[in-house]
Amino acid sequence: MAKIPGLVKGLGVTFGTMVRTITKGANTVQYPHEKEVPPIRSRGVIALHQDNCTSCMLCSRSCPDWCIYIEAHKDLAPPRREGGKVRQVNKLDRFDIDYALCMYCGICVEVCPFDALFWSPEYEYSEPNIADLLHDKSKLSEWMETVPEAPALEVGADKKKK
Amino acid sequence: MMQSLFLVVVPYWGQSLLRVLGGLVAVLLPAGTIVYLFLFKMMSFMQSRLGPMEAGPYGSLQLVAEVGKWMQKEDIVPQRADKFIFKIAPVVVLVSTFLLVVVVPFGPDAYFTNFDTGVFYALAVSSISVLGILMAGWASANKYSLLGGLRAAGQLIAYELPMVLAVMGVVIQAGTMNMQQIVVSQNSGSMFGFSGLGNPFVLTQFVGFIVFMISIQAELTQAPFDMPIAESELVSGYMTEYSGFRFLIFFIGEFATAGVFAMIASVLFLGGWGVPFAWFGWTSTDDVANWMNLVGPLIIFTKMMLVVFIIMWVRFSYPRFREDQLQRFAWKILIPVSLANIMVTAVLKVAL
Amino acid sequence: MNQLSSTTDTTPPVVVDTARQQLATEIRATLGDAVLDIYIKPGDDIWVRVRTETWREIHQKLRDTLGFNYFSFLSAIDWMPSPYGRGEDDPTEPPPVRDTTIRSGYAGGDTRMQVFARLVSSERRLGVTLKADVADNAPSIESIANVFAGANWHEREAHEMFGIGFIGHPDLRNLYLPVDFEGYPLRKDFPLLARMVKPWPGIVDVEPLPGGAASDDEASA
Amino acid sequence: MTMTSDRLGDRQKLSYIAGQAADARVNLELETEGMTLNIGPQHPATHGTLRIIARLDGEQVVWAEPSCGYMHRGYEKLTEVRTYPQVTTLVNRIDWLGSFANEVPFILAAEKLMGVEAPSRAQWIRTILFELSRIANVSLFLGDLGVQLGAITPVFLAFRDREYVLNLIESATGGRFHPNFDRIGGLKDDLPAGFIDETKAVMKKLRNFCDEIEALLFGNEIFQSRTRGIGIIPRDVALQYGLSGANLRASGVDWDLRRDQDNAMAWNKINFKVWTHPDGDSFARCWVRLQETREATLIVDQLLDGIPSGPVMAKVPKIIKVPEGEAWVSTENPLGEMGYYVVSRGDLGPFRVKIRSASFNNISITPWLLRGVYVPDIITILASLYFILGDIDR
Repeated sequence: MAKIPGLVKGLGVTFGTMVRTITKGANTVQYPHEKEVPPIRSRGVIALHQDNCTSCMLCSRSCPDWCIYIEAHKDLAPPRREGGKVRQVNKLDRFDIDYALCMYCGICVEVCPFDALFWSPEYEYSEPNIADLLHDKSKLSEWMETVPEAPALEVGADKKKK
Repeated sequence: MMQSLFLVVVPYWGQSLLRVLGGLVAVLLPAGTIVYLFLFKMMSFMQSRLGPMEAGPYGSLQLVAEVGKWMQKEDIVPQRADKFIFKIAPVVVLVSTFLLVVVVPFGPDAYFTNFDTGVFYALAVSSISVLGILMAGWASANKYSLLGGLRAAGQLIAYELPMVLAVMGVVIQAGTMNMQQIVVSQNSGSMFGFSGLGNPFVLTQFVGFIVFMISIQAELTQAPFDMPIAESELVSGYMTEYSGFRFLIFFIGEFATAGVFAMIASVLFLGGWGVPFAWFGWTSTDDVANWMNLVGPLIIFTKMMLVVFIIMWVRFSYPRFREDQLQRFAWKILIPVSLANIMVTAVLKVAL
Repeated sequence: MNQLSSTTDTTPPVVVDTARQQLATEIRATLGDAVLDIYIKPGDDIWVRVRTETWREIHQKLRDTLGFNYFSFLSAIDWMPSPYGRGEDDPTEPPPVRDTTIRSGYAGGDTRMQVFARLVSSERRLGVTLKADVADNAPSIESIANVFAGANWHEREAHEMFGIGFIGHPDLRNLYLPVDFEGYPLRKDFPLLARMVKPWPGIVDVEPLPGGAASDDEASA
Repeated sequence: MTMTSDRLGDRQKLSYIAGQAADARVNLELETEGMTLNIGPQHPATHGTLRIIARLDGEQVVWAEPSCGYMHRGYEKLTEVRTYPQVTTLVNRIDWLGSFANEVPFILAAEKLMGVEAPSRAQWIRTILFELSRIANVSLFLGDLGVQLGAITPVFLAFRDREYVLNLIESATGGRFHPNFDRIGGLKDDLPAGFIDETKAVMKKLRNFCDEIEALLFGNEIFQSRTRGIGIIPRDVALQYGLSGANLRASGVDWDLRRDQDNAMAWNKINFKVWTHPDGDSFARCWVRLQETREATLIVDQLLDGIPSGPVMAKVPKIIKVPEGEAWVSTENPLGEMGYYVVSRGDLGPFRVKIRSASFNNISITPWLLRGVYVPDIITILASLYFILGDIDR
């Protein structure tokens, strides 16, 4: 059939989009009223599981932006089994992540040998004052409940040898 | 005609006051609805989004919010600008719109003035906005606005000629320059003996209609011809240095002119305020029923909305011409086509 | 300076890269004595180190005779290890001693800084990395901007980052850095201030048990 | 299609050159003294902060030169003080639109130095994510091309359909723009459940997005008159300046690193068409990129069908010390050929990384290209060369 001049076809596309938006609704989400749920693995904020942390400082050493500050002190802890030896363990005094510097690369979560750091897809923690972006360990522990279960893997993936 | 409108004698100064209020409503009301309906809503739907939804139900008060925003913004006058010319430039552009609306008939008796040379007057006045744009471009002492202003001057003058020639076809077919008579001749005429549809000039003068629409698109500096406000090159052309209330005047000016030009287009080509007289057995204006004075404005409003829909639809779909292509298109294509259209109409007019 | 060139080829040549061997012989034939050393990593790449004064001439020859018409990039390397390390040293302990021997890479090299460029032949889809030493005291080399027009910006960047002069370059202004920037940032002895200013949070500071090294028995609850 | 385009192209070129000559004569007779115009660094038409200093004579450019450095973050200095995992997070911020595609050449170079090869499933997933980031990058170009030439609608269509691709990348890697998913020896994790069917659906959406853009923009006579015959780059000048990617293929050079180079990726296991165009003008560059986007969706479909099963990470020690040596790896990134020349001294981080980014060479041709064009054509030519500022300034 005769080639429709490009100009007219262009009008057809915009008209078609308009009809589709009116009938089937727009692709945009009206943010404050409806919220889009981010995927499970989305790196929103880092959550800290305090009792796993032995303040080995691996995360703050491998952070490229130097934004994790840890202070701890040695302490004695009751033995695991009665009659066992009294253990000497590190107690966390301060565990801050400065989200103004953090670039969400995830090296700290990955490098932590004791599974103390987890990703949670939470993203609504912006602050009017930049200093409040320094989350201390109590705030980081609050994020723990928002950490989801790891998603099932695609078919053909190697089973995790956990 | 106005004095016996409400069965009370309205002194002369009252009439002109009514006319001023009528003019304001006739210009600002269409501008407001056009901005909301087309710029906010239709553009968003064409881009698969919903557009402003927060201010008022379905974003209806968005324009009020915008006007409020612009009002409270500080309107800056650049230090090296030519102060006086800079200040009155937007007013000149807006004035040309109000002058234009004066000549548009809204009903058998509802019109501001009834010039015998209405069309000639409209075309002459429409070129005042070029002066305003040039003044804005020159006075804001900014390279981008200078370039924008010069481009606007070149473009608007180049596209006035085809507009005038396109309208000549209509004037020849209607045999008069009086807008009221043009409306009457369109609605009372008949095509091939069938008078149910009247004789809208858009059918017989289709070429003239196309050329006129393209020239309007250029006069309003809309998308395929928005070289003067080329955002990707000249930031925003002659309007770059304007802010606050002055920018608001420019903004309203832009859309009010679109509305008024659409009204003129609907008068010249789509039969203005009238429906085909054959439906009611009228033959001329004086035996048209009185309620037509109220229904007329509504009809011309809907026809104007149809024409503005086409203008905006083209505006949101097309990329921009380059400066020399724009000029070449006007001089080499539009003007010869409209001249040919005039000749054909003249020959047919004499033959029939 | 020990060299890591082809003579000490540790990995046994399990696969013989015929295309690059043949290319190596062609280069030796066309460039003659300008070639100081050729190092081939089989199936990977070929490095050619040439004498500094023949730099522009060999580019001309490679482009015209051997058909290397695609200019990929040109830059420089400063082989001196950085005296500042990663800024992650514990201020309390004495500064660690760092090895400052200058060891050059493939196809050897005698000076601290080397200019290297990469040309690719668009027909044979084979690339070659060319290297040339640059004198330590007055680092400068001929510009190849008129052989490959693309090299213009690369040389300007190498000039402002390493301080290497390019003789015959049309306009050797700074590409990125402001006009009055002193120092050559990519040289290893240029400190990265961001790491100097802020103390490293990664230093382990776990205060010992209160009351010195408490023995097991006086376990406080 | 290309035949008719040539005849139109020639007439277009002749009229453009004649127009320029006429303007030059007019400017000469009027001896209008020139005007220096700064386009940028904050300017709607530049992807980031590129500033072009143009000396105008009337509407015609006498001399134009981009002045970059506003976005210079000093990547090569930063890589000297970082370990390999830290450099991978850094490196996907160079070309921030197709960000996974930046990590791949760097990781391949490190793997080549270590003599490690990722398992085949990891290679396939890497190629899938590589093509997804290409689609995300180039689909924005197709929309942005419209805005640069004045059409408002295409950019919204581009953002709408690109959102699906970004959600896919986020569901697999966790980050929309900065995935940081690539490790030496493989990937951080495997794909989440349901990824394959979701991607197939999104690819269908992307294909009709390409058709919409072709109808809305490329078929449009105004667009063709704005881009045909403008900014013509002959074949050997393109090679001399080291242009790469669609800019090179639009000048008639049939060269695609995915097909002509055997990297440790899955491109050689599927077949795809390499699109070229003889003209070498702005229209050709945009047209080649449009076809490549459509081709990328077909590639992803083939990859999804043939993905093998198995582990995603090879046997690699936790703390990686790359042995001494030098390696150069370059891949066909969305913007062109991006390569890393990694010199390693055998400790935790690289000794020197030379980042060869595509846009640096693509934009170094503009002083030659922009001589004598009209002002609006500067924007058209820059839009068709398609650069990302982070890529130029590094």
